[in-house]
Amino acid sequence: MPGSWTDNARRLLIPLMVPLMVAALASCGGSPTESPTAQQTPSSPANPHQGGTLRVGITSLSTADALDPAKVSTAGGYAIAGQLYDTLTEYGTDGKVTMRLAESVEPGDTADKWTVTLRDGAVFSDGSPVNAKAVRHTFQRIFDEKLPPSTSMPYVDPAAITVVDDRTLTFTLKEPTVLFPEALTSPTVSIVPEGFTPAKPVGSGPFVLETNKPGTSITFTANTRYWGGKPYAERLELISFEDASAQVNALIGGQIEMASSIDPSLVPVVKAAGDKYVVDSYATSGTLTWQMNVKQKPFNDPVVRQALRLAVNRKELIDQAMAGYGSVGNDVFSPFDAMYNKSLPQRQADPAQAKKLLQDAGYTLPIKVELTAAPLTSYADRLNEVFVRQAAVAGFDITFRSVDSATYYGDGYGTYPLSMSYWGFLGIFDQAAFTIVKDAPYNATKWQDDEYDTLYDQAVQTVDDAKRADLVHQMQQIEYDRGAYVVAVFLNAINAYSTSLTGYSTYPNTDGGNGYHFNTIGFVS
Amino acid sequence: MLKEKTTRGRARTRREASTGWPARLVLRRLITAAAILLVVSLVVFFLTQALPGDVVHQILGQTATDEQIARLRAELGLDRPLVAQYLDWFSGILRLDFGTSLTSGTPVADLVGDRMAATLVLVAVTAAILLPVAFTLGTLAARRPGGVLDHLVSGAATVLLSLPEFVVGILLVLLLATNIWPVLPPTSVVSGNQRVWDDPRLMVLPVLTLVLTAMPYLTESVKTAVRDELASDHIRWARLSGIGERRILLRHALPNAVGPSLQVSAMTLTYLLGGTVTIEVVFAYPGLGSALVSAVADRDVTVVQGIVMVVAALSLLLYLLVDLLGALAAPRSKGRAG
Amino acid sequence: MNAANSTPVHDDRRTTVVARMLRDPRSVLGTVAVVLVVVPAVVGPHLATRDPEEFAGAPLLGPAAGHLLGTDILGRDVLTRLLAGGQTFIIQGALATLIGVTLGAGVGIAMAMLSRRASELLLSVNDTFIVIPQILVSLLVITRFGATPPVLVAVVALSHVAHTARVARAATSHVASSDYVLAAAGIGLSRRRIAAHELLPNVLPVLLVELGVRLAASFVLLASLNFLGFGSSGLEWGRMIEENKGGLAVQPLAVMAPVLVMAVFLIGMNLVRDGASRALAARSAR
Amino acid sequence: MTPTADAPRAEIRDLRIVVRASGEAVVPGIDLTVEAGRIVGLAGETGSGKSTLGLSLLGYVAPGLDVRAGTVRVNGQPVVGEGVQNLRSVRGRTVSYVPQDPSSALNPSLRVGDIVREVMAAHGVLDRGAQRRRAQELFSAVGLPADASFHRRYPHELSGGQKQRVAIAVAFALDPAVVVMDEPTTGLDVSTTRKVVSLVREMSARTGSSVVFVSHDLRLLMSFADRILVMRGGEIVEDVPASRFAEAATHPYSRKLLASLPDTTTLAPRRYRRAGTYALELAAVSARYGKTTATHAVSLRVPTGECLALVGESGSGKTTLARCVAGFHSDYDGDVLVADAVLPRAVERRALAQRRAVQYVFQNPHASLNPRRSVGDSVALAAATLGGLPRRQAWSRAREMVERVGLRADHMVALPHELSGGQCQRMALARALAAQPDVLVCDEVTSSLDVSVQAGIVDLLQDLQKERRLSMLFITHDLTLARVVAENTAVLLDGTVVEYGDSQSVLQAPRHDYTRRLVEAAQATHDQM
Repeated sequence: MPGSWTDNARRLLIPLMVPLMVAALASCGGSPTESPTAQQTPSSPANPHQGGTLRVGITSLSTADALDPAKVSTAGGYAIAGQLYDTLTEYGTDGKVTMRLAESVEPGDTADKWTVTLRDGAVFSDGSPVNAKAVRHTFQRIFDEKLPPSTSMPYVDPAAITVVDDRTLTFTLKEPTVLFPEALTSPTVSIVPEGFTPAKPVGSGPFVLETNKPGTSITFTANTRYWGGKPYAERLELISFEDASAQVNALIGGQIEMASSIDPSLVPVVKAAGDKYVVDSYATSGTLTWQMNVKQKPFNDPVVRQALRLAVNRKELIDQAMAGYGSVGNDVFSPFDAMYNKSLPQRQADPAQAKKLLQDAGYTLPIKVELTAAPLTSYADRLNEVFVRQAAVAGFDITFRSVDSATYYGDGYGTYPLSMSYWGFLGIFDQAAFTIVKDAPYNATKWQDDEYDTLYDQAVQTVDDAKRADLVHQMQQIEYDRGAYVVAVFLNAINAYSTSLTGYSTYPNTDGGNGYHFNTIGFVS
Repeated sequence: MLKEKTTRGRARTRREASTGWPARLVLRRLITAAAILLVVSLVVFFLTQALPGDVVHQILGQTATDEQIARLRAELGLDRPLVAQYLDWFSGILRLDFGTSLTSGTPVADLVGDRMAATLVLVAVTAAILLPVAFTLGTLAARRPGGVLDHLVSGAATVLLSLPEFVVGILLVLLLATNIWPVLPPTSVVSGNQRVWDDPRLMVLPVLTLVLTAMPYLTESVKTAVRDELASDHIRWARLSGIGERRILLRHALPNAVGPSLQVSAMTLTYLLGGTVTIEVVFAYPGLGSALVSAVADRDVTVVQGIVMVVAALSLLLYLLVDLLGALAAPRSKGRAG
Repeated sequence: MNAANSTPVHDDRRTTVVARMLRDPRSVLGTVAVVLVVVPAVVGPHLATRDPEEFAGAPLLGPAAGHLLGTDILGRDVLTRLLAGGQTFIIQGALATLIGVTLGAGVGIAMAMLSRRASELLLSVNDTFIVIPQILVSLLVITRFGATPPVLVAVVALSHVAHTARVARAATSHVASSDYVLAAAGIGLSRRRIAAHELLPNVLPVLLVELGVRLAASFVLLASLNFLGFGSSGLEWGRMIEENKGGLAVQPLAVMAPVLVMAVFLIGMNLVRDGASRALAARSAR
Repeated sequence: MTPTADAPRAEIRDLRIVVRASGEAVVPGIDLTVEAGRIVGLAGETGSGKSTLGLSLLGYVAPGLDVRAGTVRVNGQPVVGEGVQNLRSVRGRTVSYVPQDPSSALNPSLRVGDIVREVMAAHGVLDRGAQRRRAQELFSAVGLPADASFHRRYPHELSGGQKQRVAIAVAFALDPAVVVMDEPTTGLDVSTTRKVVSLVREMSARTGSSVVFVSHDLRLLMSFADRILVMRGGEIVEDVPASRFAEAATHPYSRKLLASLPDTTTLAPRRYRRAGTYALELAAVSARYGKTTATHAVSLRVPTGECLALVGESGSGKTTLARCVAGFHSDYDGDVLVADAVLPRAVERRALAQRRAVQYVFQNPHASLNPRRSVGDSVALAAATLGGLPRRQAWSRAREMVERVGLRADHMVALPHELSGGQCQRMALARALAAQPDVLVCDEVTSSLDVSVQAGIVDLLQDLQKERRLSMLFITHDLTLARVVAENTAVLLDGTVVEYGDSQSVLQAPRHDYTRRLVEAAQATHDQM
């Protein structure tokens, strides 16, 4: 499946990164002790120079990309917002929350009172300062106009935001949420000045808008007033490619300097084209996960779910469908979270055992199931094909139905017995809040487990790291034992660059090439 | 049989009636075209409505809450009855207002304008190369049926006819842009406000691909038409009257062969107008076809409608033009045109 | 009464169209090409020693002992898949072409036979389909009903109807005004029988040419739909081309093998069709 | 060699033309000399080689044929054989050609003025203005309107006769030494034919050009040629002055041709009439083509067992009337009655019995038989559908009919193109008879046939009429023929019946001017004999 009308589905997942739940502030330090896959990021050898036009090919621009950050719901919109606007916090190069416009985000005595202190000297592109009033206005605008973040941050009370001084303001939340700083990483809560209108998109991001051709290309010029220092590139162009091959061809033909998120099978194509290009691949927490709907046959039976998980050969999925560019998953999310349960034994493919489980449970094989999926990435179909084939060995007869995203999210949504989703780039709690706990809004598995929910409720209130880690390990053990997701693979971010560029890095908890941080990339002199 | 009944008297009335023929023909055809466009808009509107999922699901995706869905529906006016939506859209069309894109909120005309221009330029440049080359090759091949050129044209036609456009495109990229002999840009991406025709190099590969894929059928058609014409009685008589071969070809045979060949040309160009999607994807060419496919995927009905109306209108115009040209080249066809 | 006594020339008629084609080297060459493609496509799946879905190595490997034509994007054996994927593709393409051309011919012949008013109305309806971008109709239908083989066949068939109808109408109008069609009405044949027995056989040569062009178009459209992500998920050549097109620079065989086989088949079919046209023409030539 | 006035304009020496594939001789070896200013008639039936010989004067042989030996010189210049230089400069200028069917030979996309100028331009003669003046001269010489608006017309806007005049103008445009005319009057009616041949005479006299006039119409040649050559099997079997042909022709084939000319002196219409009944009646039939009216309230009656001839020029509306009767043309006012019952207008609306009652025989026999169906099948089909016979009986009925029209049963497996024109016409007749019709409509059934074949068909029709008490509507442009076959004759002019009555009296005492002219034209031809 090529191209990006098929990627339409993918861009819709971005709002899932709108974080809302409790966060452990204390967990800011440390990186995952074990990377799921060997990193092969070449470090940037030379210092970037100022100047030049940086052309980036992405496969996700669409006419639905909003310029109003609060309305961003697409991958392209996310990429654009990252240039024009800035958030209070973000996921850094280690995958942890770091500060951006905020100098600090501190809880009070309880997790329902937060004090945000702004960085000194940040200004919007029109020269007005990024001050406490602007931040308050940003939130009030969202709630007054009932913009989408208002429903994803129900704990924020816009009336209870107090401007203390120019750089300080306090939030009194409706309920305690220690994940508040993480929620602020979402581009939908980018800070905008008073009097903001998307027709004149003024923000405090590294770039300012030059021209926008919706769905085709968007051009920016460097924001000379950017608080983080003027971006290296004078101009930035994001160019849309419907076809993954065309994107790589454009790189080889010198029409772009960077191809963001290329298809793994195209890596050899870039490599074959000579030494003027580098492929930068790093592991991320992103995944294409299969969702077993426990309200539907046959996955209402935990044995069947267990059997399907056993049927999957994760290594083979990565080797065959992703050309080796990925890391093995263990049916639990968020490998970059410090509390990720590394003691769980890696599940190995054992189709014979899976078959035996099913037969012992009295099933007549094969079990017929329909797998419904939109082509979420250029290689999602390939993963599904290999998956179907592996499952067949264990006694599943899976029919793979590929539909476009509008169909996928249409009337049938929620009724598919087996489906696929693009998830990740989140911490364990975020992921749980979105997709696992009781009443999680986006839980396509409909799976619900009281024990798990109790553990979650405890963990989210537990300040002590070690204690909370223990609770989280128990949560993941439950997911591992009887959950309804098949988290078999984690995706690599694969970006191809011209060797004329330098300054790129890893952003394991952020989608998009270089986490859409194009201001740090510049031309080698 | 009918032609034998042409008496002097009838010939005269027919001739007199025919003095006003271009205007009448054009008028009649325009009325038919308007009716066809109306049907096209109805068919496309309701077919698009029949698709599973809608634009609101597409915009909001799985994060949508019922309230958001309802609000966006109302905002976009999708909560009104279908007929009202259609009539609203249609009354806009009558004022040449194509409405606004449901996904982006920008006027369809703005969104589609640039892409239409890009497609028109692509088709026009392709036609400017395709038509003369196909007509020349076809005519030359027709002069010697069974000759080397005849076989070459047929052979090349069969091979090219069986290659999907995108395969030709990809092969050309490999050959001329990336791997073998990289002299041309592999894609047609443009920066900022640049138009794709500002840098003619960007158009070479897409045009070449289209010319190569559209050539076989057209050349074959021209060849057949000219060959049949060259075998006709009046050409034999012209030869027996000592008229030179070149003159026979250009003045006696071609004008008669042009009519049917133009029909095929119009068919080909119509196909290119709405059917260059795969080429646009291969070359990241910013044209109408890929916009159409995206709009269908997004269920952006107004954009789908806008593009289809433009393509259909252009196609109808093309057919009208071709019929007029054909009638001018071979006057007998005007007798049949009615 | 010398005219009545001379014996009609029979030699032409006694030899069948097939026999005539067998004497034509181009037809024979075409038949050989078609057989070379069709026989492996039919027999291939039964001869293959391995499952076409089985992995033979890493993705996009070049030719080697275990995989003579290399591996595809998932690391499956290209040769095995080539053998397995022909049948469906050829059947889909051929079926779609037959249905499309038959329908188009029916509509076209009907248009030529109906009264002027009805004919013009039908022509306008037909033109409506010509000016709606073909790809749009295909996408709408496939999105609505799913990319199952029957839907694909229907979509591809549908894409042929309008154009074939135009061609058939032109050819039929030519024939329909001839005396023998009037004569057939005069001896009491029904419209349907006139269409089937008087018009159709005489429009056939034109339809044969159309059939050849449309067959190629069917294959190309099937492959193109795959390219746009609207193809079937089953194993067939069109899908092989689409799946592996990204790796063309490193493993060209994965794409070019199905493309070439398809081309050989179409070239063969065209030669056969040309031969059939010539044989038919010779049969009714003066 | 400088041609003088007396030197032969064209000389053919020992010309041998063969079929390339088989080596079979089409023209085994012929000598022919055409003197200056003479009109040479070349007669013979289809396939006799007369066209091949005529065309050789232009250095042309049809594809598939080869010149194996001999020379052809026109004005001393070789066009076939040794020393042929540039044929193009000879063709159209030294020797020119008038084609058989002007409607397909005139380029439909050129204005007639341009068609005439083309040949001048091709030979670089005169400047544009002079060409235009010359074209005007030629047009008036051939009796076409000389006004500028006529020059701007397209061929489809002319009548058949006008088209032929244009072709003649082109042929004489450059005062050629020899003009070859290849059956130029086929398909033209008798008065037009008359005009054309006198024009040819006149043009020949005016320019001094010799004319080689190829025709199967012996009587026509006898009426205006200087010399008549009869060809058979590629050889010239007779070469005598036209004026003495009737007496001097000695070859048996020539005699046979002479004998098969309709004998216009024996005028004995046979009457089989049952008093008071009419097999066919036309009541005030006004046929239209869109807004044009082709016939004006024509009323005619065909008594049972009799024959009515409908005579007129092409375009007079006679074929249209015939088609109204058969239901092939349904856009008419008035009624067509068979056996006193009004027929529905369109043939599709007619009941099988009504279709059976009226059968139609077409002008062009090849075009009226499905080219992809064996002729026997076509005949049997009629027997099956209209006779309601099962397959086997239908075939035996068909065989019976085929044998009755003078063909053998083994002809039935042939496809139309494998039969000659006359054989096809017999098959078409057999098909009509297989339906056992009450009324037979014959539309110019003999006009596209060779003269000897014509006579056979006419005889057959007369026999059938006698034997089966057939009522017939016989459409023809040939008055002589009308007199032979029909009891009554109606003369049609521009869609109106101008004369209607007993054939004998119509011909002997024509009342209308037009009829008189027709009779005179026929008479003139006859007198030449």
